[in-house]
Formats: sequence, structure tokens, C-alpha cells
Amino acid sequence: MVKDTGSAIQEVTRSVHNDDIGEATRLELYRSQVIIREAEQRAYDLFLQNLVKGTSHLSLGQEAIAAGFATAMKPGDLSFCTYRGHAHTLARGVPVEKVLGELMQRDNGLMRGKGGSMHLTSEEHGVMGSYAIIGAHLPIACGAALRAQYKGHDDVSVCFFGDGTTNIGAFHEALNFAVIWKLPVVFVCENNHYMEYTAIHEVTAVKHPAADRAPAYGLDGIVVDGNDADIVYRTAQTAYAKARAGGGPSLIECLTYRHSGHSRADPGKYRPEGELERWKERDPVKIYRERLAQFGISEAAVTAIDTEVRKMVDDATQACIKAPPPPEDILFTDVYADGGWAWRN
Amino acid sequence: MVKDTGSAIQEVTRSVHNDDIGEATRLELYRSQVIIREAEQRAYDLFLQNLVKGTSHLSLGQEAIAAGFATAMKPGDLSFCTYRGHAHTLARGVPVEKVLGELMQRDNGLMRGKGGSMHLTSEEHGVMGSYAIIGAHLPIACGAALRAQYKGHDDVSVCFFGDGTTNIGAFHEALNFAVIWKLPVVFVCENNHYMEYTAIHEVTAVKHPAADRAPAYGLDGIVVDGNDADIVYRTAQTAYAKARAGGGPSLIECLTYRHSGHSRADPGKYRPEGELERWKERDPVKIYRERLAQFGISEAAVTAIDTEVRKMVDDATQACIKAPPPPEDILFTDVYADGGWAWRN
Amino acid sequence: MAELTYREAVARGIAQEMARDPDVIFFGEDVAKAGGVFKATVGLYEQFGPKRVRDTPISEQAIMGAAMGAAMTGLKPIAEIMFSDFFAVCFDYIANEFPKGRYMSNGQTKCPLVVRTGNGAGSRFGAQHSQSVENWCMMVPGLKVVAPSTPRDVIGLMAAAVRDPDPVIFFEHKSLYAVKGEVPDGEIVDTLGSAKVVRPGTDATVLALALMVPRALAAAEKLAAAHGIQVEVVDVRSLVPLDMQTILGSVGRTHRLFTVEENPRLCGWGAEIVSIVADEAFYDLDGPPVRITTPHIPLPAADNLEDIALPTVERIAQTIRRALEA
Amino acid sequence: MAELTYREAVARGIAQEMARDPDVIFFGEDVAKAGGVFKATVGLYEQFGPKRVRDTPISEQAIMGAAMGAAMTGLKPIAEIMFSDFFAVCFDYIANEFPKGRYMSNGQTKCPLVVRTGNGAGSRFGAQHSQSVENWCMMVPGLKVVAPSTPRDVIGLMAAAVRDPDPVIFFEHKSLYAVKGEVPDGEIVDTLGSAKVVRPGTDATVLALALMVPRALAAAEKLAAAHGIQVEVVDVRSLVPLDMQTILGSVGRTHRLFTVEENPRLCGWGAEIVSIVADEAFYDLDGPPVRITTPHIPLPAADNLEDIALPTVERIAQTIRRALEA
Ligand SMILES: Cc1ncc(C[n+]2csc(CCOP(=O)(O)OP(=O)(O)O)c2C)c(N)n1
Ligand SMILES: Cc1ncc(C[n+]2csc(CCOP(=O)(O)OP(=O)(O)O)c2C)c(N)n1
Ligand SMILES: [Mg+2]
Ligand SMILES: [Mg+2]
Repeated sequence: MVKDTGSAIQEVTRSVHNDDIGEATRLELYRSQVIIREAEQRAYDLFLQNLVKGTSHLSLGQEAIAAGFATAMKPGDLSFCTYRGHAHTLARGVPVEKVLGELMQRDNGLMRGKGGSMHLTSEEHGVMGSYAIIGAHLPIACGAALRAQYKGHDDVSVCFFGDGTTNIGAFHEALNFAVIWKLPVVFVCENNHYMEYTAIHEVTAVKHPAADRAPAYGLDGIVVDGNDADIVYRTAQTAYAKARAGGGPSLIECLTYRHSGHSRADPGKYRPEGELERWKERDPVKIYRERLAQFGISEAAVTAIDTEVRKMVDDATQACIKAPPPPEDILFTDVYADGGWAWRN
Repeated sequence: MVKDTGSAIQEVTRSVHNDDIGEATRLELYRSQVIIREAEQRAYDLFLQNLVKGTSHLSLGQEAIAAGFATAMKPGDLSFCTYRGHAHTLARGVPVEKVLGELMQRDNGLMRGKGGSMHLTSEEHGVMGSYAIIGAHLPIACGAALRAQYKGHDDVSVCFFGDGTTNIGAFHEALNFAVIWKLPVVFVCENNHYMEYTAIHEVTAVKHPAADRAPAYGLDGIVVDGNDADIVYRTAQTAYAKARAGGGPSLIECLTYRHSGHSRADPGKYRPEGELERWKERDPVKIYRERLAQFGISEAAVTAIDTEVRKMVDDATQACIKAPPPPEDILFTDVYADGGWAWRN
Repeated sequence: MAELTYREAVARGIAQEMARDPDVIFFGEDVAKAGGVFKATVGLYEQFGPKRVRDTPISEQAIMGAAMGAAMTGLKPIAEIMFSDFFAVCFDYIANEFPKGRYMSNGQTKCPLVVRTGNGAGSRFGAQHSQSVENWCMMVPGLKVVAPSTPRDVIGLMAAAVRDPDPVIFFEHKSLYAVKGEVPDGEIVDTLGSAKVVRPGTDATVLALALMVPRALAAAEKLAAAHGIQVEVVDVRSLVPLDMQTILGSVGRTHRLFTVEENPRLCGWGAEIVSIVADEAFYDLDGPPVRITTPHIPLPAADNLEDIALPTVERIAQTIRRALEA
Repeated sequence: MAELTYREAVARGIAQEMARDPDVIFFGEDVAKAGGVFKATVGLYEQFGPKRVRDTPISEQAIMGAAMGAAMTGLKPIAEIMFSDFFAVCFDYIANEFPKGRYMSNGQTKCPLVVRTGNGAGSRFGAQHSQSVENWCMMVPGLKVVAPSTPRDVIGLMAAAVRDPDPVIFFEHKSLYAVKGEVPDGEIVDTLGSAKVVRPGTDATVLALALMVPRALAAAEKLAAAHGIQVEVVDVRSLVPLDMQTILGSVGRTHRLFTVEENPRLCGWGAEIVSIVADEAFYDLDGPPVRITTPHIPLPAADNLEDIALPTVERIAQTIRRALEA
């Protein structure tokens, strides 16, 4: 990780291979990435079978970011996600069945099908919602952090969003707001180099959509390799520690790439030839398997995780396929806190 | 004027006294500032007499910015103002009577009282509106500049706003938009150090609300002494030339201070003792009178302008006092382009 | 009993709730040290300090988002949007975020906050600072919407709004800030969703909100004095929840319905209520329901034009009389 | 004659106008090289090039503001807001800027632009990507608002919108994009402000918009076949200007009024029309006017829930039959 307060922000594309992280955490980081990889791949397969309805935005290729930030969190820390939130939801420990069930709009889904793929929320896991209007959740994360500060709680609010999101107004307002009140919030830009189908550099005035804006809020410009879970994990730890110590917000840009299209229907044709292939060489799961080997973790331990996760995702899939659709009466529940929807007497 | 692409932006508080501007232009700059000073002071007096209704936001103390930017414009260049837009409207040559008439909501007003003090507009003078929702007009100015670029026109769109405006989302969107499309638009932040009653430094993450954000859009951070009309004029010339040459937008922060309160009812008590007095020593009209003397312009020439302007404002005031209120039937005109308001048949 | 202005009632209402519940915080532009541009929050900063009463930058989206995030996680924020016209720069929170989270999460999340705002015309501020935008909020499922017309109701409904577990949009009328009214001592807590019959009558039901309530009342007195027409005036007070029982009850007695709306005509709250009454009480009606609204135009700045744009006592009285005599 | 999808009609409508008038430009997110997320603008970039068809950043306020500035100074921009739900992030332009400039400037400035957007439900996208928000625009004085239901109307109304000197909000229904319809060859230019009687009938007037038009028609066929009830279906098409002549004419013949609205209930366009009809044609009505709407709730994602939330053919038919038989 490189911090730089000036305009020439250096990029780090390889982690320093020190062993501060430790085997247990490394296995956690790996398992988290594999769960995301398998569950997202399954979501895609289920979509092809017409079992995932509506839209869905996968994080294939971006697993290291979710795994790294979530693994560095403590219970009680809060995640604020976008429509591309499956990965972050899974990384906080939400069961795969709950996530796939929601994508399949079944009664066993995380929100029983009422929210859908773009709005995964699991309050008990600290997943405070997935927001589908670009930028909206950055100020909301500030509010959660304001509560922590006000109440003297030591949790951190972590807000994930894409490169394209840095060009909307709410981004700007949230960053300034967080800094002036020194809020314990960490803004994580997953720079996967594209908005939906448009390359981010075509519509952005600076090279690094997040980091090059950091100095506009008195923050350090931080760019890290988002495909290396170790680097992400360490970056997260530093930012959380700063936030908990009253040091205020951080803005972190993680360089990455999505392996699939933007959403369910997108074949991703707008990407220049070879680009996907080049990024696949830097597949985060592949990188991390190598990392584990470098640190002498046995192939058996790795394969055990692969097998366990595969089975978990298979079981979840079966459970979802068997699950009924939501009952019709929940159409009218939970509009208001009294459980109902009455707007009149 | 100092340009600096890094984070340490230098401030210039005194102009270099070279004589590139010339006597004719200097007299124009002076006259423009005196017109604003006298008209705004008159508006204030008329408010005390209960003859200016609604609200009104004066530019007393900020005259050099309006004078400098307008004097450097060509006919056809476009001004986009805020509710604090009297100065910019007058500086483009709109008669004082039209402005005071609008503030007094009379039939002789610029918009016959339909818009009021916050919405001065004079299409024929290139004053493309005064906008009272913070930030709204920055994107609008981009659109006018897009038209110029598209049509191959060589006019520049100049957009004036305050320091507080740099913290709203539309500011951010407009800046990025203007840069990626290289639009011939000049953004002018009049940093008078306060939003309404709150000091800008209390709510802004950086020292220079505009200039410290410029690098976030790949722009130079430019801070100038906004109370020195020569400096403002030269800064404007440079920015306009760049825009006309296809070099894209500029963002300029002009340091200044308002002598009166935020709006009609505000006594300005939130300002620390002595602050107003210190700034009054740097009164732009006073500075410019000294400047004229330095360049050997006779006191007679200066006094002639003072006298002429005073008479103009007096005459305008008399005309406004005599003018009737707008006729009631214009309540229903000009909602739509057909001149009427019919929303049904 | 004390006589308070509507403006003072705002501060007292907020203070009552902040004193009661340490989780209530309040923020907005210029609301703290300066006491608000309408001076409606004077004294709160001094009483509750800079942690609980905060000045913000001009960042309405951040204000609204921060209120929501705080509300979701345990606070009870009151956020000010200075003029209701500015809802347009943070409308995503009003339309898409506050009101949908609970539903989308299948009841997992909450959003107990209050947005208070200066609404309405009469100050000669022109088209962008004078609108009545209650319908911008009423039309959104999941919000609650109130608009008090008296100092007493300001306090009572503010308390109800702060204590309510759902997002409440609280419309204060700028032209009522200086109006005085009797307010009882001690804690005042009202209920959302209750309209008030503020003048009984037999010949017609007249629904009004906020600034239109005193005007409807004045028109009623005029009609009674000059024409012996007795109209029943109902202060709707709360658009969501909407007290249709009181409204339908009144129409059941009077058999005629009028609405007095400050909003421009199309899709105002009166349209909704007329459509409900026309459906559910069609056979109670002895004549057409009539809406008296500001015409469907932007508002002019000039005083003489603004005065004739809004429903006047004269226009209200005349419209009712003509309709009843037709 | 050709058979086109509604989606293809959008591109053809825009192309027709861009070919005619070099001052027409078009921009929005992913609209150019990718042809739009709904593929409704495929081919325009290739045909008209990068100067006239432009991809923008995710900056809805900049998109709308830029459209306005360009319109004020001589261009005729068409701007896309991908989903109408996102009007909430740029609502200031819709509510406060586009529609007020001309009025405030006493007629000095103009704003001839078109905002086109994907509106409505049916795609299982959930609460923030499925709304019908025509009333968000209808309620604002100074806008014009259209919502075509057929490919032919898409082209004709697009042309009318682009040629209109005022700001027009153009609602395309996402669930109609794949629907096919006959479209005559050559230029098509329709008129704003004209409703269409799409099925004549004698027993009731049924007003519908966009996706609700085919549903109302299907319900009408059902009622005719099963119960011999002949309803007249009117495609409202344009909410502002509103063709009250056609609507009042129809009610004058049928004596009953129903609205079929996709929007959540409160303050929908049907409320407004019911309030006008109840006032102006009260004595023409033989029974209560009835609104058939999506309930006043956020929309769920799940297909089975979304399907029962929106007015179905079944619900429309049943509601009408019960009301007529009551
Ligand atoms: C306000 C708003 N504008 C547009 C969209 C449509 N949209 C959904 S995702 C997306 C691209 C976002 O890009 P980025 O922030 O880079 O995130 P990514 O999808 O790459 O993770 C867009 C434009 C939206 N949801 N909200
Ligand atoms: C969106 C919006 N929020 C708030 C306001 C209220 N308001 C009017 S002027 C002002 C202060 C603006 O400060 P600045 O940008 O520094 O301009 P100045 O008045 O100092 O010229 C505020 C908050 C507004 N008009 N629009
Ligand atoms: Mg991206
Ligand atoms: Mg200022």
C-alpha cells in the first residue's frame, strides 16, 4: 500500500510477502473468496437456467476486495453495499442459501424475495443494506458512523461502491461530510474500470477516479491492488484502526476487474480484446492459491476448503430450488413499523 | 495570479502593477464597480424604506469580481449567476432601473416582478439567468458551453457561485463533465468566506473550497485576490482565452468578503469582531481608486464617473418609485412557449 | 398556558424531545449557532450543545443520508432542509431511500427520523423558494407527512413525529412562523393521522392545510356572516396517515366537499381526497366536489401577483358560495 | 408499414428527428457505443457520430443541467435518464429549473428539451428500479408529460416532443420495449395533448396509460365476452397537456369513470382526472368514479408478488364489473 498526498499516486500491484497475516486468517481470506466465487458462479448458472429472476450483478473477479475488507472487520462493524453486493454480503457470513434464495426470489431468501438481488440486507450480520441508486449509500454510511461517534461505539462503517460512482454528486457530499466531522467511515472504491458498458477513463477527468479526488477532501490518495487479498486485508486494517482511533475517514481505491458482464444480460462486448484474459491471469482466487502455497499451506487444506464450499453451494442450491415462492400476503407487510401498509384510517 | 497544480496553493493578495490593461479599460472597470456599489447600496436603502420586497442578496464588497469578469467578456459571452446576481447583471450592462425595478417588484423590472431579486435574467445582455438553488447552474452553464462547442461558436459561458456551493453534489458533477468534454466554461467561485451564517472553514474539508478541489478534475488550482479588479480582469482574460482556444474549462477561486449580511434580514453578527473592518481596508472600490491614481488617471475623471453613476442610480430610483406594480394578467403568461399556462384543453 | 409564535413552537417542540431522549440529534444548514434562517431553532445549540445540534455544509444529500444512516442504527435524528423546494436536490432520500428500506429488507431495517422544512408562499421569494410540496411526499409510499397550522400543533405533532418509528416529513409554513397561538404548559404530544374539525358546520365540508386553515376559517366566518352559510372546516394536519374517518364523517353530514390547497393544482392532496370521497361517499354528495388551489403555474415574486395566486379568503368564500348556490 | 418493437421505435423516433434537425443531440449513460441498457438507442451512435450521440458519466444532475443549458441557447437536446426512479437524483432540474426559467424571466428564456426514461414495473427489479413516476412530473407546472403505449405512438410523440418548444418528459415503459406494433413508413409526427379512444364502448369510460393500456383493453374484451359489458378505453397518452375534452366527452357518453394506474395510489394522475370529472361532470356520473391502482406500497422484487401488485387484467375486469353491478 502506498499513501501519497500529492498528485502522483503510485500504484502497487504486488503485495509484499511478509507473514504478518498468519495461517488462520489466510485460510479465512481464501475461504471467503472461494465462497464468493462459487456462489456467484452458481448464480450465473442458475440465471442461464432461468432460475434467477430480475437482474443480478456479480463480483466474479472482485472477490479479494470483499474478502479482505470483511475479514478485517469485527462483529458489529457495518457494511453498506451496492446492487453488486452479493460478495460483501457473503463475506460477512450470510449463508449462501439466503443469498441464492433471494436471487431466485424464493421464500427462503434473505428478504423473502421482497428486495431482490440488488438489495441484500442482513442486519444481524451488519449488512445494512444494498443500495441500487448510485451514490446514495455513501451519505447513509456517514450517518451510521455519526451514530457510532455520538454514542461512543467503536464500530466502523464500511461503504463499497464502484469507480463510476465517484462522478455522482452524493460521493462528493459524503466525502466532505465525513471529513469535517471526522466520522469513522471507510469508503472503498472497487475500480473495475467500467461503469455499465462505458470505460471509466472515457468519462472521468482524472486517472484514479477515487484516489485522485481524495486530496479534495484532505485525504490521502490510496490505490491498492484489489486482486490481492493480503494487500486488501492490510489496507482495511489500517483504515479501520484509524477510524476507531478517532482519526476519521479513509478513501481507498482498489484496482480490479469483473470477469462477467455488468449485469445478467451483458456479454461484455465493449471490452477490448485480450483485456479480460490479461486480468484473468491476475485472478484473485488464483493469486491467493499461490500465496497459500508460498506460505507453506498444504494443498490438502486448500482442497478441503474447495470441497466444503462446493458442497455448501450445492446444498444451498438444492434448498433454494425446493423453496416455495414467497406467500402473497407479504406484499403488504413492513411498509411501516407497525408491520402493515395502512396510509389511512 | 498564481497557478499551481500541487496541493500548496499560493495566494496572491496584491496585483503586480504593470500597465497592460490601459486607461480606457481601467476606467471601465472602475465605472462597473461604482455602478454595482451605488446600486447595491441603493437597494439596501430602499429595503430599509420597505420598498424592496422579498429577499435580496447584495454584493457590496465583492464588486471587483463582477466587474473584472464582465469587462473581460465579449458580447455574446454568457453569464450564469446565483441569487447574489445583481452585480453580475449590472456588470453586463443591464440598466440600473431594470434591476432596481425588479427588486422593487415593479412593472419596469427586468422580468416585470415575476422573477424577483434572486432570478435576474437578461437574455439580450447574455445574462442567462440567476439561479437560487445552490449548484444548479453549474451544469446548466456546461450545457450552454456544449452548444458553443457543438456549433463552433466562440462564446464562453461564465458561471459564478459562492464558496458554500463547492460542497454540493452538482458542483462535482459539473466540473467533471466540463473537463471530460473540454467545454468552454469558466467556473468562478466567489469565496466570501461564509455560506449564509456559517463560516466556510467550519464545514469544508480543505482550506480553499474551490481551488483545492481543482486537481480532482485535472485542473489547476487558481486562487486570486478577488478584491483587485486588475487581477480579476487578467485572470478572466486568461481563462476565456483558454476556453476559446479549445483548452477547456477553468475553475477560479476569488478571495473576497461581503460587507453586508447574507440577505436582507441578516445583521451579520456571526462574524468575529474586527473581521469586517479588516476587509473594508481592502475595499475593492477603494483599492481601485488608488490604482487609478497610481496610473496617473486624474481625480476629475474619477469624480466624473462617481457623479454620473450617482445620478444614474438616482434617476433609476425615481423611475422605479413611480413605476406601477405589474398588471395582474401576467400571472398567467409565459408558463409555456405559447405564452400561456394551459395544461389542458 | 403561554402565547407562543409558531416559530417559537418549533424550537420548543424540538427541545421537548431532545430533553426527553438523548438519542435525538438535530442538524442542518445554519441551524445551530445562528438558530436557523427562519430563527425557528434559536436556543437549541446553547441548550443541547455542539454534539447534538450541528451546522452542516450545503450538502442536502449528505444531510438526508446521514440522518437516515443514524436513524437506521439507533439515533432519532431531526434534519432540516431549509426550504422545501430544496427537497428536489435530495429527493432520492425522500422518494427512494427512507421509505423503501424497511420493505425491501423484509422488516429488518428501520428509519425513525424527522425532516423538517420551511414550506409555502407569502414571502415574495419567487418560484424556487415558495412552493408547497406536500404532495411530493404524500405520493411516496412509506413516508408519513404532517403540516401543522398552529403553534400548539407544531409542538404536539413534532413530538409525535420524533417518537414515531417511521420517517416523517414535517412541513412548517413560512408564512405562519410569526403567527401566535395559545400553548398549554408542560409536555404536549399529539397523534399523527388525526384531522381536526376546527369549525363545525352543516352546509359543506372544507378541507384545508397549514396556511390555508386560517384562510378557510376566515372564509367560513365571512360566509356565515354575509350569507348564513355554515361550513365545516377540517384541518387535515396529517396527509399520511390520512384521517379519512373524520373527512368522510364530515362529508356524510354536510354532503358537499371543498378543498383549499396551496399547491399548484395537478396531483395535489385535494385530488387524492376528492377521488376517495367520490368513490366511497358518492351518494352522500349533493353536488360536485370543488378544489380551490393555486393555479398550475410557477409562483411569481411580486407581492401583488403572489397574493392573487394563492387561494385568498375572498376566492375561497366566493367559490364555495357559488358552488352551493348553483 | 413495418412491424417494429417499441424499443426499435424509440431509436427510429430519435433518428427521424436527428436526421431532420442538426440541432438535435442525444446523450446519457451508456446510450452511445452500447446503444443503451435497454438497447433502445442501438445504431444512433453509428448513424450520427460521437459529436451528436454521447456517453456521459454517472452524473444525472450534469446530464439534466447540460441538456437545459444547451436547450436554452439553441440546441434541442434529448437526454436519457436510464430508469425513471433516478429522477430522484436530478429532481431539481425537473421540478425547479426546466419548468420555471421561462416564467421567472418573463418569457426571455426557453427550454426545448426532451428527457426520455425507462419507467414502470414488470422486470422484477425491485423497489428502486420499477416505479411509475409520471405524477412526479405531472404535478410540476411548466412541464409537458407523455407516456406512449405503442411503437407508433413512440415515434409520433417523440417527434412531437422534440419539436415542442417546452420541456417534455417522455416516459417509455420498460415492459413494453419488446412489444411489437405496426408502424407506417415515412415520417410520423403526432400531437402532444391528445388522448385516443382505443376501444369504443357505452357502459363505462376506462382511462389507462402505457402498460396499463393493453391491460385495460384485455379487460374490456373479457368484460364484453363474459358479461356483455362494453367499456370505452381511452389511452390518455399525454398527461400534460391533458386532453380533458376527449375524457369528458367519453364520460358524457358512458356516465361511469374508471382509471387504471400503475403508480402507487396517492396523488396519481387518476386522482387529478377524477377530481376534474367529479367537479365538471358530476351530474353526468351515474355512479362513483373508481381508481384501480398499484397499492400504495414500494414494489417487491419477487415475480409472484410484483405480478399481483400491479393492476392485472383480472383485477381491472372484476373491479369494473362489480362497480357497474353495484
Ligand atoms: C443514480 C443512478 N444512475 C445510474 C444507475 C444505473 N447504473 C447501475 S450500475 C451502473 C454502473 C456503476 O458503475 P460503478 O460505480 O463503476 O460500479 P460497478 O457496477 O462497476 O460495480 C449504472 C450506471 C443507477 N443505478 N443509479
Ligand atoms: C440547495 C440549496 N441549499 C440551500 C440553500 C440556501 N442558501 C441560499 S444562499 C446559501 C449560502 C450560499 O453560500 P455561498 O455558496 O458561499 O454563496 P454566497 O451566498 O456567500 O454568495 C444557502 C445555504 C439554497 N438556496 N439551495
Ligand atoms: Mg465499475
Ligand atoms: Mg459564500
